[in-house]
Amino acid sequence: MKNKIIEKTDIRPLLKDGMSIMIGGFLSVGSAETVIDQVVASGVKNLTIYCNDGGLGEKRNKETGELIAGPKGAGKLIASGQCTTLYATHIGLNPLIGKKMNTGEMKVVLIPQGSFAEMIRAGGSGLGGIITPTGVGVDIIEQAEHVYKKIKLGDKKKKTYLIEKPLHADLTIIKGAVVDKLGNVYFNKTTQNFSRVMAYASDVVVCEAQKIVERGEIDGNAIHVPGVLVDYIVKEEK
Amino acid sequence: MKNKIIEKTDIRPLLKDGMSIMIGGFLSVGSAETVIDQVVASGVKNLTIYCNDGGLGEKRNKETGELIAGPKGAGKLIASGQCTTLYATHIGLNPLIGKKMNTGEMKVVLIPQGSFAEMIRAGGSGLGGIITPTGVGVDIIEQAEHVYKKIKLGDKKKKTYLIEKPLHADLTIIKGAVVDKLGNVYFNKTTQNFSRVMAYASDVVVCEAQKIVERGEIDGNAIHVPGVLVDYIVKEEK
Amino acid sequence: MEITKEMAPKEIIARRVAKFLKDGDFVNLGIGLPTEVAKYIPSKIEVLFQSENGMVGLTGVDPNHIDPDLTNAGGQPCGAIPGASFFDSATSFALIRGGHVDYTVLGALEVDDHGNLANWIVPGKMVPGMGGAMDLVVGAKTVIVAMQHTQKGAHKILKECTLPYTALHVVDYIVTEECVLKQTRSGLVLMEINPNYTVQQVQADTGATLIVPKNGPMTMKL
Amino acid sequence: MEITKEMAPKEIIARRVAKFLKDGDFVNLGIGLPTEVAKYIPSKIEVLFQSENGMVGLTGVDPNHIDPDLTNAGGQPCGAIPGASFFDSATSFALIRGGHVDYTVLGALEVDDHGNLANWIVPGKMVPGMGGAMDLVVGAKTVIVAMQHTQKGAHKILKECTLPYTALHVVDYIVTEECVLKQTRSGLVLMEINPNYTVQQVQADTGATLIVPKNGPMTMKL
Repeated sequence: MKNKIIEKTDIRPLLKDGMSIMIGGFLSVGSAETVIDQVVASGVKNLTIYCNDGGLGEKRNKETGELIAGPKGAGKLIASGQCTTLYATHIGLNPLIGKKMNTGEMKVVLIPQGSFAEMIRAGGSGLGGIITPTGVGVDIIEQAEHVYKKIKLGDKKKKTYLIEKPLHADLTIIKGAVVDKLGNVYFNKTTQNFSRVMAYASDVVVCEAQKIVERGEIDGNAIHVPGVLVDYIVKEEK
Repeated sequence: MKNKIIEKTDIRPLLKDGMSIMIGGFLSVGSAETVIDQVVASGVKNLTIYCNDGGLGEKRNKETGELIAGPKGAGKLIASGQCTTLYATHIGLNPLIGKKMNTGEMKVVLIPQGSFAEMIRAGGSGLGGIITPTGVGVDIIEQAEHVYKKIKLGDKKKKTYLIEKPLHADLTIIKGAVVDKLGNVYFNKTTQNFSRVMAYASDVVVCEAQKIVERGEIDGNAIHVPGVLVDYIVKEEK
Repeated sequence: MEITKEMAPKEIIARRVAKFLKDGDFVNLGIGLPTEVAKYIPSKIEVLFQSENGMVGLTGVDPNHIDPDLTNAGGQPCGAIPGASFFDSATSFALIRGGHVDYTVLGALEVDDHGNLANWIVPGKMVPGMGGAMDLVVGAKTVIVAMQHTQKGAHKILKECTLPYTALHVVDYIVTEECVLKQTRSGLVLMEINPNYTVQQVQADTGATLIVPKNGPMTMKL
Repeated sequence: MEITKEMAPKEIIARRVAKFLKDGDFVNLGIGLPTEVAKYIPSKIEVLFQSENGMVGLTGVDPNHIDPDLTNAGGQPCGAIPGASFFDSATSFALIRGGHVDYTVLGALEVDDHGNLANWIVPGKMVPGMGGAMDLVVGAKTVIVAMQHTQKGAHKILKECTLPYTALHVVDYIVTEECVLKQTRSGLVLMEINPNYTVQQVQADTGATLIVPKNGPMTMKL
């Protein structure tokens, strides 16, 4: 089978202005920093990003203003101005997003976290949408663009649900703790988060690997993402 | 925390006439034979069973009529006459089911396998149903009792889907290869099948264990069913 | 344990919420005050904590063993009990939305006597997003709002929420430093009262009319 | 490879279907004839087989190492390649319905020139159930029907299916011992023909009017 392992710069041809990218990680825990750095370096513009939280913003010393840490995860694409639309569940830990919303530089769509995970799963599973009780009675959600309609379902006591859209992107960028040469991915602890469902929900999947191993070295019962979903593997750089 | 490990006969008080039971396994691969034997021995009647296939029927030598192997998995409850309603995707390998359908002893509802898995997942995940393209244009499916309605969804090219019901039962019976004392379950190879989603979709979950280990002995990243879902553990008897 | 006059409101609240929890319960604690509840679980019982970013078996971080791959829903390093399990966000919310979580404990900006909750949009401030809160309150078996009774004297427990809702008809209990309220079909029942307050004081601090049991509320103990 | 007159119809079909597959393709083979396809994959390419009961990396069973926990979708013992992965039924059908499977190859009772498929109800016989077939044909990128051209002389490729449908507008190719048909908007195109048959013979064995390319069909090779 063709070799899936590529150099980090080899992802450049996959990137285009205006494309949509799903980025795994939860407050940047589990984000593919090496690959995201390449997206920044590529300079592609007008990106739509799907990410739980828009990553972390830069940290500065409150008194001296000195930079302690740069932005992380999807936060790098916020800081660079490349992300112009963000689908997320929480942006409170990256204040730059709120600022850019206010200036009109960015559009942000907030979705309840469970609905967001399920909508991505639906997009990757060929389902037409999700039917959730979450958000019923919440005007902002009921009127959101990601909601198809409100519906009553059930036999006896009809309950009200929202039908929400499946989500799908051009590219998914995730990071695994161990990745074998077939592309099978094993995540460590809470780094799994959105990466697992995102691997199903885009045309192309790039997986950054903390460690690359031979086929068969990961327990087949403990593979979180089957290799058939992963198109390219990039070794993490520390 | 209270001890979840019980004797096989201790499951008897959980059983009631007319109850619904989800049974893991795929053509009995991964079925909890020790626990199912107890359901047979209990003599509870009029059971509604959710199982991919209704298990296997008994095998007899075609010439001599001699019994080679008894029924397996849910097939035991078909043979005993305790199962009067079966939700399944395929019953071709247990001919007794067809016979009992013809005589009116059993009601059988056939559901596409992917829809069945997803409906069980929805029932266990608090979703109001599933939205699937599977079965559209198939009269028998469109008119089935498990379909709420046909719906068009989508932005540009509206696609037709079926909205199908979530499934939920009184009891789920599954079997794990390794189960720790907290109830965490690890399945081996193709024994995972429906057991994983069924663990979410009932009021009470009994897990048969091929091997019982201390907490922490299963890799936390490789736990297929979190122990919070498992109420009782029964050691498999060979 | 009796409530003393010196006890900080947050400690009263966290200790009282902890009393709800039984051995084997599966619980999600929101960020902030609710997190404090974990401190007060009696050692003879075991409660399993969920973290919506993908784990069962959350515990406090050991500062000598910080693992960058092991964080709570606030992105902060945490610990894991032996037998902790890890999973993806869809599975995490299958547990939450599917009714498998016994208690979710979270703060509120406003609650009303229909069980409605508003806790995600602070007026005039940037909207940080609802995170997992909307799913948590819709899905958990029992929803406990743990918060100080008033916001600098302003009512937070109201006849009708004025802020945008997080969810409708979801709150089961409200635990404050003044009392424990139980949501019923008829309205909020004053189940327990901090003995350092009178019923009149609690009612004055509340924007909804409380239902006082015939024999009066029980004394709130910790 | 040329088709010989001695070659069994099933071998012709299985070999021709195998020619569709490219290195790295992800494929689900139905029970029966489609399973035979795996035998004819050239050794220089690697195709990954899915089994809908929950695995990627299905291979033939090693009779000396039968594992009761490792079975195919027919419940029969099978093998697993190094790097095989196992998962639950919901995940399996997320792969299938989500369009991640490149080819699904399955048999049919009837197919028509609208791409409609009927393969689950045999008239007068007990209905065994659709299993995963309905999801497989709706979800796979390319659906290949692999079957003998006629059923004891009776047409199976029709203008309209007479049996209950498995799914509508899903079939992409039909591979028989006589020819390869491609479903287009205008109808079934006779892409390739077994040189031992004439176009007239194939048309006579077909219940739908075939579209014959201007320069005639190509010669079917294996």
